Amino acid sequence: MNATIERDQNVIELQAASYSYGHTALLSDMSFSIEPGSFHFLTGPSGAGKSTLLKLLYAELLPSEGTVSLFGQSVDQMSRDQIAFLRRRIGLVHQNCDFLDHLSMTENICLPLTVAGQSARDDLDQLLAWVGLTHRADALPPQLSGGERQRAALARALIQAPEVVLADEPTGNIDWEMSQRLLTLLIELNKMGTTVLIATHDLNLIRLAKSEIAVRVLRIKDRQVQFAGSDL
Amino acid sequence: MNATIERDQNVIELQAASYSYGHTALLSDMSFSIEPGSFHFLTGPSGAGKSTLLKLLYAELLPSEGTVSLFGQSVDQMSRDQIAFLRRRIGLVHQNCDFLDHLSMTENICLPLTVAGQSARDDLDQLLAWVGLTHRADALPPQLSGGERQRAALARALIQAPEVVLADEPTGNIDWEMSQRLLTLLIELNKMGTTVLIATHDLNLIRLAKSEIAVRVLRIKDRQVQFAGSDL
Amino acid sequence: MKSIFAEIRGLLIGDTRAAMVVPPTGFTAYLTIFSTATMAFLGIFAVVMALSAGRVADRWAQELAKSATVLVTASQDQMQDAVAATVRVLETTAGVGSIRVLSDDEQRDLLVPWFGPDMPVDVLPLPQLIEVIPTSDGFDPEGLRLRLQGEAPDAILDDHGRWQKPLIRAAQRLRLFSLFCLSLIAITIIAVVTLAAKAALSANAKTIHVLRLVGATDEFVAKAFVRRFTLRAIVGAAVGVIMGIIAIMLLSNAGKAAGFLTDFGLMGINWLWPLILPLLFGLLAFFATRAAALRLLRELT
Amino acid sequence: MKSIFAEIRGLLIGDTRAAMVVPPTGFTAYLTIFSTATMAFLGIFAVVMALSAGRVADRWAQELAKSATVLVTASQDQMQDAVAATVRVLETTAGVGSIRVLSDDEQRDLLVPWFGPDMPVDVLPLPQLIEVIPTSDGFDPEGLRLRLQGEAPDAILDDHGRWQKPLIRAAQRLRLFSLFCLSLIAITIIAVVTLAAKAALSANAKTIHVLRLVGATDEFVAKAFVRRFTLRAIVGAAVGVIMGIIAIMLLSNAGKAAGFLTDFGLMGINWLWPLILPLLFGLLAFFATRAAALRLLRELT
Ligand SMILES: Nc1ncnc2c1ncn2[C@@H]1O[C@H](COP(=O)(O)OP(=O)(O)OP(=O)(O)O)[C@@H](O)[C@H]1O
Ligand SMILES: Nc1ncnc2c1ncn2[C@@H]1O[C@H](COP(=O)(O)OP(=O)(O)OP(=O)(O)O)[C@@H](O)[C@H]1O
Ligand SMILES: [Mg+2]
Ligand SMILES: [Mg+2]
Repeated sequence: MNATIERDQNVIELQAASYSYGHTALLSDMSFSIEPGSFHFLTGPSGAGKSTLLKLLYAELLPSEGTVSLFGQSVDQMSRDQIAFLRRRIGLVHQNCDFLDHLSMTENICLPLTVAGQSARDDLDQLLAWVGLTHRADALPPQLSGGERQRAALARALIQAPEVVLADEPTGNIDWEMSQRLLTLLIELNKMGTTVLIATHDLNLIRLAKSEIAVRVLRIKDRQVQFAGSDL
Repeated sequence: MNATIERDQNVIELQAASYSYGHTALLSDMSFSIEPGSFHFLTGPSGAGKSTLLKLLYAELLPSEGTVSLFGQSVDQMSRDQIAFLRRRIGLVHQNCDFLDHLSMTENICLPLTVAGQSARDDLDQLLAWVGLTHRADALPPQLSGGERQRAALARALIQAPEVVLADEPTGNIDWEMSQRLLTLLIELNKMGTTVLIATHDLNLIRLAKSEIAVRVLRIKDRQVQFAGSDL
Repeated sequence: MKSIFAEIRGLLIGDTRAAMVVPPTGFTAYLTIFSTATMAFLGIFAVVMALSAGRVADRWAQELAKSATVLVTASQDQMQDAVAATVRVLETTAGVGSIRVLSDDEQRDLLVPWFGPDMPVDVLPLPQLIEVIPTSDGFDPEGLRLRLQGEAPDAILDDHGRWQKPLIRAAQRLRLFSLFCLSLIAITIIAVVTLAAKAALSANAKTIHVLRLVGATDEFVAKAFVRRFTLRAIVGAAVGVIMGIIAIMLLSNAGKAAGFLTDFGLMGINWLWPLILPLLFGLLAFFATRAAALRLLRELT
Repeated sequence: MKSIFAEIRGLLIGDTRAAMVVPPTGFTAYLTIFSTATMAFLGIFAVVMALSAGRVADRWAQELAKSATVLVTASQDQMQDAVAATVRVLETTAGVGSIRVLSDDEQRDLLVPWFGPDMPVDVLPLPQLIEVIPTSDGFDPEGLRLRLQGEAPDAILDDHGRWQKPLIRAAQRLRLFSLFCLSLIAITIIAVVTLAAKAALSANAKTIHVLRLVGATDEFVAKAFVRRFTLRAIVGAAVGVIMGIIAIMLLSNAGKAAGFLTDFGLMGINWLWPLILPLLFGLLAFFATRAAALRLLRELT
C-alpha cells in the first residue's frame, strides 16, 4: 500500500480502454486521465454507460481491452487484496445505493471503517449533520426515504476521508436545496485536495459547480468519452 | 368493481388524514382532493413525506387518522381483494423501482396484465419504443441502467391504461431530454382523460409542464399539504 | 375451506401464468428438495421398520403361543392311561385348537443333544410329550394346569411362560420403538417442510411485495407459491421414496440371502405407502406454504 | 493452508467486528440449525446403532463359540474312563481354553424340560456333558472331532456349527447394515450442511457485494460468514446430539427394564462421540461455507 501518491501522477488513467457486456462494445477506445485534486463531472444520456465507466474506475469491472490505471497501477495486475486496499482510498456512491438492511444507518455509514479495522471517526456527528441524517442515525435502511438513502451513501463514501470520490447520480432523488449543500461539501473537500468525479444529468448542478471552482465535464457520446466545452 | 366513475366524483379525496410511522406524526390533518383528468405535481424537501403520501393514495399504507378515499370509496373499508382490484385502475411508479429479477423486462412490464389475467397489449412495442427500451426488452432487470429501470417502471405503470397515474420521482435518474419525452407522454395521456400525480423535486419539469397544460402543484410543508402558488 | 378446494383444483389443472412469477431455482430450492427427499427416505424407512416390527412381533407371539407342551411322566404300563386322560382334558379345554402326541422318533430327535445318537430310547422310561396348538384366542394356562392336576396328575404343562413373557414384552417394545421413531420422523418432516416453505417464501418477500403492488390478489400470490412449492415437495418426496425403496429392496434381498431381516420389506397392501408419502408431503407443503404466504401477505396491504 | 489455520484461530478468538456484518437470523438460519440438529440426532443414533450392532455381533460370536459341548456316552462302569480319555484329548487340543465336567445337578436341570422334575436321574444311563470354553482363537472342530474318534470313541463333539454359521453371518450383516446407514447418514449430513451453507450465502449475495465494494478483503468476508455459519452448525449439532443422547438413554433404560436392547447405548470411550460430532459438523460447515463464500466472491472483483 503506497498511501501517498506523487504530485504529478494521475489518479485515474485510461489507455485505449473499452468495455462490453456482451459482444457489442458499450464503451470503446477511451483514453483520458484525471489529475489529483481535480473536479470532474460525467454526463451523457441514460444508458450511455456512465455507471459502467465509474465501475471501471473502481475496479468493479475490468476493462475488456486496454488498461485502466488507478494511482499509477493497472487494475489488471492487482491482486484481489490490492483491489480491496485500493477501494479504501476511493469513496464510492453507487447509483442504486445498497446497504446492509440489518445494520443501523450509522453502522452502515461506518462500514468502510469496520472492514478496514479502523474505529469510528470523531467527526461522524458532523458528517451526519451535514448530510441531514442526524435524526435518522439509528434507523434501518428500509426505513429511509429515497433521498435520505442517497445522502447516507454519500456519507459512507466520505467516512474514510478518501483521496478520490466517485459519485453516481448522488442527487437524483434529492431536492435542489440539499443538492447545493452536498455540492458545497464536495467542493470543500476538493479544495482540501480530494479528487472528485460526479456522474450526473443535473445540468444545474454542473452550472453551480462551475460558478464556484474550476471543473471539467466529461461526456459520453457514441461510446467515447469526450471533454465537453462550454456548450452546456 | 365499478369500472366507471361519476364525472363529478373526485378520484382521490383526503379528509383530515394523517400518517405516522412511529409516535410522531409525519403527515397530519391533510384534506384535499384530486379531480378526474387533472394533472398534479407533488413537491417538498427530501424526507418530507412525498413517497409516504403516494403510498397512502395507493393503499399501500393506511391513514393513521382521517380517511383516504379512492374513486369515492374509503380505503379503510375495502377488503384486500377490493384493494387489489383498485390497484389495477391505478398505475404506480415506485421510487425504488422493484422488478422480478428472473423475468425479462417485457415480462416485468406486462406483470400488471399477468396478475389481472389479461393478455398482452397490441401496442406494447409502441410503449417500449416511447420509453426507449426496445433494445432492452429481453434483458433482465439487473442488467439495466438506473434510468432504464425508471423508464421500465413507468411503462409498467402505464401498461394497463390506468385511470390514475401516481409516479414517485420518475425522472430522478433520467437525462433532461428523455425526461421531456416522458412528460410529453404523460401529458398526452392526461389529455385523453388520465389523472396524473407526479412527485418530483425537478423544478424544470414542473415549469415545462406548466407551459403546456394546466397543472397544480401540491407542496408538503410542516407536515401539511398545501397548494403552491406561482412562486416556484 | 371452499377456496382451499378451489385452489387444490387449480393446482392440479395448473396455471402457468401464476407459476412464472416465482423464481425457478436457487440453493434454497435445492435445499428444500434435498431436505424433503431425505425426510421421505427416512419416512419410508420408518414406515417399513414399523410394519416389519409389527410383523416380527406378531410372528414371535404366534410362535411362542404355539410352543406349549404337556409332559406326561408315568411308568411304562400306566403311560397309555395317563396320556389318554391328558388328551381328554386337553380336548375339552377352551382355547386349545389341536393336540399332537409326539411319536417315538420325534422324541428321540429332540433328545439326541443330550444322549447322543445311539441312545437306548426303548429301554429308557421316557415321558410322553404332547404338543398343544392353541386357537387364536389362546387358552388359560393356569386353569389348564389346575384341571390337569385334578384329572391327569401325571401331566405337567410347560407353556414356556417363564421365557415367553419377556420376549412378548420385547416385541411390544420393538413396536413401540418403531412408532416412536415414526412419530419423531413425522414431526421432523413437518418441521423441515414448514421451515423450508417459510425460508423460501421469506427469500421471496420482495416478489410478493411487487406482485401485490401491481394488483395481484392474495389468491393469485398464494396460488403461485403454493403450486411451485407443493410440486417441489412432491418431487423431493418421490425421489426420496424411490431411493428408500431401492435401499429397502437391496437390504431385504441381502438379508434374505443371509437368512436375516426376512421380515424387512414392503408386502401386499403396504405398497400403497410409497404412493401415499409424496402426497402427504405435498399436502403438508401445500398448507405450510399457504399459511406462510398469507402471513407474509398480511404484513402488506 | 496457513491461512486456514489462522482463520480457525480467529474463529475461536472471535472477531465481533466481522461477525456483525452477517444478518443474524431469518428462516434460512432456522432451517440450517434445524436441519443440522436433525442430522446430528440421526448421526448420534447411527453411531450408537453401529457400535451396538458391533457389540451384539461380538457377543453372539462369543456366546456361540462358548457353547461347544462334548457328550460322552458309555455304560455306567466305563463312563469314568471314557470321560478321563476325553478330558485328556481336550486338554491337549490347541484352542481349548478350559473345560468343565458338568455335575449331576447341572445335568438334571438341563433335562427337566424332557423328563419333568421327578426324573430318576440316578437310574438312567445318562451321558456325561463336558462344556468346552475355547480360547479367543478358537479350536478347529474338525480336527478335534477326528482326534476324539481316534482317542475317545465314546465322545461326540457338538459345536453347534450347524446353527452357528447363519447367526454369525447375520451378526456380520447387522454390522454391515449399520455401517451402510452410517455412511448414508454421513453423505446426507455433508449434503445438507453444504447446501444449507450455499443457500444461506446466496441469500447474502447482496451483503457480500456491498462488503467487497466498501473495501473488504476476501479474508474478511469469508471469515465473517464462516464464523457465523460454523457456530450455527455447532449449535445445531449440539442440540441434535443432546436430543439424541436423551432419546438413546430413554430407549436403553426402557429396553433394559424389558430385558431388550440391552446392548443399546453409549459405553466407556464411546461417550467421546457426542463431543466429536458437533466438532465434525463445525469443521464441515467451516469448509463448506468457506468454499461457497470464496466461490461467490470470485464472481466479483
Ligand atoms: N418504514 C418507515 N419507518 C420509519 N420511518 C420511515 C419509514 N419510511 C419512511 N420513513 C421516514 O419518513 C420520512 C418521509 O419519508 P418519505 O419516503 O415519504 O420521504 P420523501 O418525501 O419521499 O423523501 P425523498 O424525496 O427523499 O424520497 C423520512 O424521514 C423517512 O425516514
Ligand atoms: N450487467 C449488464 N449486462 C448487460 N447489459 C448491461 C449490464 N449493465 C448495464 N448494461 C447496459 O449497458 C448500458 C449502459 O449502462 P449504464 O448503467 O452504464 O448506463 P448509465 O449511463 O449509467 O445510464 P443511467 O443514466 O440510466 O444510469 C445500458 O444500456 C444497460 O442496459
Ligand atoms: Mg447509471
Ligand atoms: Mg420519496
